[in-house]
Amino acid sequence: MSVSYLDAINAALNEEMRRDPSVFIIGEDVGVMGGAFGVTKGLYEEFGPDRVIDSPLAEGIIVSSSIGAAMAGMRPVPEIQFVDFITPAMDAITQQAAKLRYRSAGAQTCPLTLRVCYGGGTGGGMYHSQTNTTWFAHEPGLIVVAPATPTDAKGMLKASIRQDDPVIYFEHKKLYRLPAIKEDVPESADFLSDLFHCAVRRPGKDATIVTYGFMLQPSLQAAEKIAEETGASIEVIDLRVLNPLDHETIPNSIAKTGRLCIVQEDHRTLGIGSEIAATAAELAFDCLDAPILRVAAPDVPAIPAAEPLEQFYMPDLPKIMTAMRQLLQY
Amino acid sequence: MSVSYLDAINAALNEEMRRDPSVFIIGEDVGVMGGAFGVTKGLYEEFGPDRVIDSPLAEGIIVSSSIGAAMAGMRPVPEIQFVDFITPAMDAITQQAAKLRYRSAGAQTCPLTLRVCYGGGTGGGMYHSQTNTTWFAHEPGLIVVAPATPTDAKGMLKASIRQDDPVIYFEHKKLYRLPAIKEDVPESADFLSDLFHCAVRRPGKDATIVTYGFMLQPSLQAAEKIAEETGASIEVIDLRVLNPLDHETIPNSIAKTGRLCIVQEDHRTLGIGSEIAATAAELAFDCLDAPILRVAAPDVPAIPAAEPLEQFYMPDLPKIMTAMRQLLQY
Amino acid sequence: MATKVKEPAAPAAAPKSAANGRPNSENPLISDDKLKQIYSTMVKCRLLEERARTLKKQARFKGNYYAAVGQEAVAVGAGIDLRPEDTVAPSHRDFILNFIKGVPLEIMFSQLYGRVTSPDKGRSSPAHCGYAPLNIITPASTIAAQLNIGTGVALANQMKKNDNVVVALSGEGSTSLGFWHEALNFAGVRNLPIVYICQNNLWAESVSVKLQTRVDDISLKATGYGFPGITVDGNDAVAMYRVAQEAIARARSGGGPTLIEAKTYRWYGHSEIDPAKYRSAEEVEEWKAKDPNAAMERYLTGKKLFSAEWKQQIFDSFNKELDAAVEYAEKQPQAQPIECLDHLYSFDVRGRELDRKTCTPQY
Amino acid sequence: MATKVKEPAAPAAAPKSAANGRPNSENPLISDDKLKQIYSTMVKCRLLEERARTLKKQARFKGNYYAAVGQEAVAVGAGIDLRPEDTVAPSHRDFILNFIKGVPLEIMFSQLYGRVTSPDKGRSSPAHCGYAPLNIITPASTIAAQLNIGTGVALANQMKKNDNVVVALSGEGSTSLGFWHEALNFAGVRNLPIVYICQNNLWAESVSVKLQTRVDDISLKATGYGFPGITVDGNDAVAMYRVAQEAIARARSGGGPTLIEAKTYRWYGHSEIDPAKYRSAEEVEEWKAKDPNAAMERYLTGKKLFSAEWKQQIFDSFNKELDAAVEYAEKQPQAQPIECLDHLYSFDVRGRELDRKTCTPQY
Ligand SMILES: Cc1ncc(C[n+]2csc(CCOP(=O)(O)OP(=O)(O)O)c2C)c(N)n1
Ligand SMILES: Cc1ncc(C[n+]2csc(CCOP(=O)(O)OP(=O)(O)O)c2C)c(N)n1
Ligand SMILES: [Mg+2]
Ligand SMILES: [Mg+2]
Repeated sequence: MSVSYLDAINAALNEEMRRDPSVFIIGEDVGVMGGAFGVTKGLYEEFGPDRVIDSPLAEGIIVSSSIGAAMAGMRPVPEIQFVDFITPAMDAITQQAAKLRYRSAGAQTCPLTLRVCYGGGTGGGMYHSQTNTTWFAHEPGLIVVAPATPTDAKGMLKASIRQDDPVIYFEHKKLYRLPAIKEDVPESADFLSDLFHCAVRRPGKDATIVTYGFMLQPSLQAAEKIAEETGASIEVIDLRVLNPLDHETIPNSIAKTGRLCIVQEDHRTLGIGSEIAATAAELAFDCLDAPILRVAAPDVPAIPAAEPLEQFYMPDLPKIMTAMRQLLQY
Repeated sequence: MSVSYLDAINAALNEEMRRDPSVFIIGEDVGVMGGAFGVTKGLYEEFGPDRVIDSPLAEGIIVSSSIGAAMAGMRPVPEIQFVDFITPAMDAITQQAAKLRYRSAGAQTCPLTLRVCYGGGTGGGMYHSQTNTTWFAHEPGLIVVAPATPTDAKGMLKASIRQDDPVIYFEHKKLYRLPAIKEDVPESADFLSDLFHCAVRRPGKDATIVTYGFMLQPSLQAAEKIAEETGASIEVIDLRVLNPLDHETIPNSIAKTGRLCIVQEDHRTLGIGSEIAATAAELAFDCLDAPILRVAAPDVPAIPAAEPLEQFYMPDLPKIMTAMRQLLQY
Repeated sequence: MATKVKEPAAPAAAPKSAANGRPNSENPLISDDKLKQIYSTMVKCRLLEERARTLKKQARFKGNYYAAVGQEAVAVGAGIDLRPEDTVAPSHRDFILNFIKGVPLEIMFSQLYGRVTSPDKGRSSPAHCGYAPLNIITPASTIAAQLNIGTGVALANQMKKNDNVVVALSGEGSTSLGFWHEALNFAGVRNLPIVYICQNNLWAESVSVKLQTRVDDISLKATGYGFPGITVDGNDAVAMYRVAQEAIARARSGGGPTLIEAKTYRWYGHSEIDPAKYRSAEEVEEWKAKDPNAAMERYLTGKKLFSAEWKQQIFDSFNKELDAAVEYAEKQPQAQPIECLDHLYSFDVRGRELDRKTCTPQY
Repeated sequence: MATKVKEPAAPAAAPKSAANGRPNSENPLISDDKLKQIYSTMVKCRLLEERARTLKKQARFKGNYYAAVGQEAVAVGAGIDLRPEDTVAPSHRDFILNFIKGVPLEIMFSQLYGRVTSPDKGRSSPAHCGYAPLNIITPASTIAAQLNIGTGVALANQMKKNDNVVVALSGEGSTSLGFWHEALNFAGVRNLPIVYICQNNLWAESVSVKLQTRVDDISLKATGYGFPGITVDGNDAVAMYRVAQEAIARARSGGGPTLIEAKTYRWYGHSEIDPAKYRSAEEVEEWKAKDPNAAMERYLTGKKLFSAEWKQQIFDSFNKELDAAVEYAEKQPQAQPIECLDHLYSFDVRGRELDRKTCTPQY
């Protein structure tokens, strides 16, 4: 049965809550309404108001109370409705969750999974479209994942909930109901996905694209189109995990292809692409035959609402095509 | 007269407050006590409690009230006592200050200068040693500077206060009273330093070190030592500005030297070095003769307090020497 | 009495809303003209928002819209007498404050349509309208953030020793955020010239106020900040006007901040895409019966200040103004794509973004 | 009466501290043994901290230390009857809570010395001591953050339907932070089993409480959260004990949270490097005259529960314990440098950090 990204997340939550009574959900509008996007639909009805908590409007306490609950043996799955509103939880995430195990030398831990809705291209404007993965990819102690497919959405969420570390789980709002990515998803209650490696989504030998989240879609399309146009074969790698980064798959791919382009929805400066490029320039330097390119949003504060401005901002298929032609011709 | 980094900051504040009545200071302990490190000493006495405001213990309102005041025509110079405690101001800095001009299409602006004390190596432990420059270097709309010398400390602070954009001014606590860097500092009330370019602190032709803040010290020592040991000449570039980055000086240097090493106090992943390496791998690829190396702290959540652990953590002269030898031998 | 100033030392239970939605406060100091102005402004606000909603439903503009229909008395009572130099810090639901403060309708509809003639040239969301010439802060979406910026404006006004005030609006949901607390605490400590207006409409998106805070009256929270907290029937325009003006006058004369809780209700969903299934039809009906505009109409009728012709006249002329504003906005162009790169800093960055320079080796 | 429960509806002015520092509350329900235990624990806390201060002055350990000397009654009154399963969320100034809750002195001094035998193996600052086996949260330095984590522990306890409580401590400076507000508001909404103890020692580093908040009594702030706020003379151990136990019992039995404001004073600087020039010598003397330990001594004397020999005995035996603990700690090694890489995740990262693998091209 073909399952959407959103339904995959919902199923993962449901299965884990059935399996383990210590799993609970907390966030704004997650209960009665079933979430701003309907991701938690039905869970309030099944598990009740004590396990699906409609919280006060305060991202700080959503995350910090989850940390305390996790420390005390629960497995909270807090939600941030839009990553644009994650700043009130910045201390909780970076100074508490990320550092608790370290500062207590392993004696105190917080196995929580923070679900965060992110991503642009929906006309949502400056405060409903942000990416903001860098803040957390930069924080050792956090595991940061960003699934791009329904199967990963399910398997990685279930694995995250079972993982004994704080996980930030980024889900892209444009993927929620995207028909193109619907797929069969393993139904086993113990289906888990790997939380530590990239996935090669399309093998190739002439150049490597590294991307994640929604951008996997135009990247795969670009690879297809390039193949048709020029016969060149592009390897497309889905990052999947933003922290800690998989430092083997990508250099290995470059060892084969010699060319690297990173496609990210975030703006250029200090997006995840910076780290991937830096690592490649260190660990795969001898393999590189061309400059490392990045297709990224321009360095502006956030995505403007008006369509022409948003289009200028968003990385997309034409922009990836331009970069890939340049990369292959080098 | 030889002036310390701390005295240079103090003089800049004093001069700008005398010059412009709209300049005021706000922060924890900045008034009666003259700051946790004495940086604002004497200003409360000279300018009184309305221009040197001892705020409540709330970094959020320290910055957000400054934004409002700046919007209304003032030139606030708020202070964050330790960058480790900047998280409560994360929304104010990244979602308000950085985006106000953009979201109002230039109609509303906030010329504020946020002074932030940062840096490790003093035994301060996990919460008094952080760097955290990445969060802000990643935010378009902010200017982020990090002076490494008394002259820059003064000239860049004065220029920041006069700049019509929000500036985050990172001052390193280990530089405050460091005798080795004391120097003559221009006394003119209108001495300002450039806010947009790197400075070549030591010219060279065999390799380039890019660094900033306290790390300029061991980097210069390493260059000296390498010259003595091998005769190789190392160009040392002081970044000075972390956002928006100077994308000319560094590639130009690499065009000459062919080798790049970045030295940063921050941990490796997504520290500013990632962006510098990524930019070099894009814009100066043909010039590179060796992998780009980074001397950085390991990816752990923060600097542990105990000496052996702190030493393992901190980048220092021996670690830079190891990297430079490797780079030159490549 | 629908209102009662609560001094910190003795907060009391909130006054109940008037029965049958009739305004239950009288104030002989309010002139007949002012009463009529209040009413006509409320009517216009509703016409304006219903128009915006219709256009939204017709997909004539993109993005989202958060109607304050049902809450007009609060916005009008608080905003109607503000001076241009006074600052308004609006939330997502306070689009009409722009109109009340005097922003031309052409500009407001340009905002909805994201045209170059909008104050932000199409950057923010449709409902997030600010206007620098009249000191209306362009809101972020971040709940409560406008209160903190507004508090900073009040600090500047105090430093400059002028008598401008700030009116900062938000919903009851905002009171749970740390930002809210830091703003009010700071305003208390420094006795700032600011009025915080909490529009308690019982719901924050789908979340009941019962899950937002344990207290029945948000105004009680002022107790912890050392300045007056007042609960007022937010559907009673006269009461709202009186309480707001008292607080504004106090702020203007150096008397410090006030927290006003206006109990009210939004008739429609959180935004135009929200069917609001989380609340009962009875609740909605109950509150619609307390329609602030109808109540004000009855009040004016009782005072012989109302006629059906006058009302019709307001409708007709304002609808024409709306027609013209919509027509104007629809004719304006959107920004050029490249303008995405503008207004980032005080200096231009187009060159930097468009022209990335590659270095060649020097041997 | 030194204490008074303030129900949200009717907060009153705080009771004044007892004249001449004599404890002024009586409670026949407290046994003689308990009274003596309270006193002896207070004495030991002071000996412990004075020893820590001496060692710090002698530079026998690094980092900073924040003594709570002068505030012992608060910590002891709140902590002395806690069960191991109860959680303590301490601030930077609550090192002695570890002792009160039963952490061995060897471990506490290992913490000061940053040795491998410390609970955190030398990672945190000397004063930031936590201990998982006794449910003491290892504090960050971030002011108030422990309250929020503690609130989450209380949530978990409520979910698990056990009767464990959380005691979360902080200073009056913490009340200005948004974190503080979000924690208390949430605890109110969910009626969590937690007691917030605000140690109002008049100063937050150099900042007077007058600049921290406009209210005289921090306990008033509970009004906004819908649960009791109490101001107690924090230098009156008996009053403190009674009020804390009442709040703990209420929390344990499902009665929800309490905010206790304990008015007290720190005798020394903010930390050992702070000469505290921002406050007057008179103020310090005035408060030293209200020494909680001396007051308790007089109280016991009045009840014929005190003798100089007994006191000497406490001193002698505890000083020996301290000697042994210091000696123990000084003998322990520090962590190996490489251990910097440990306890980052539930999995090992040494290999990853130490062995960065370079790729070779494949042609
Ligand atoms: C910090 C933050 N968190 C979440 C949101 C998403 N959000 C937008 S409006 C809203 C509810 C606001 O409720 P309230 O403050 O009562 O205002 P109302 O909409 O009722 O006028 C939420 C949760 C946001 N904008 N900002
Ligand atoms: C969020 C944050 N801001 C600033 C600091 C620096 N700081 C440490 S203790 C302190 C004062 C605390 O005062 P109070 O809460 O009254 O506790 P006390 O020290 O009096 O016990 C400050 C400002 C910090 N640790 N955390
Ligand atoms: Mg509301
Ligand atoms: Mg204090």
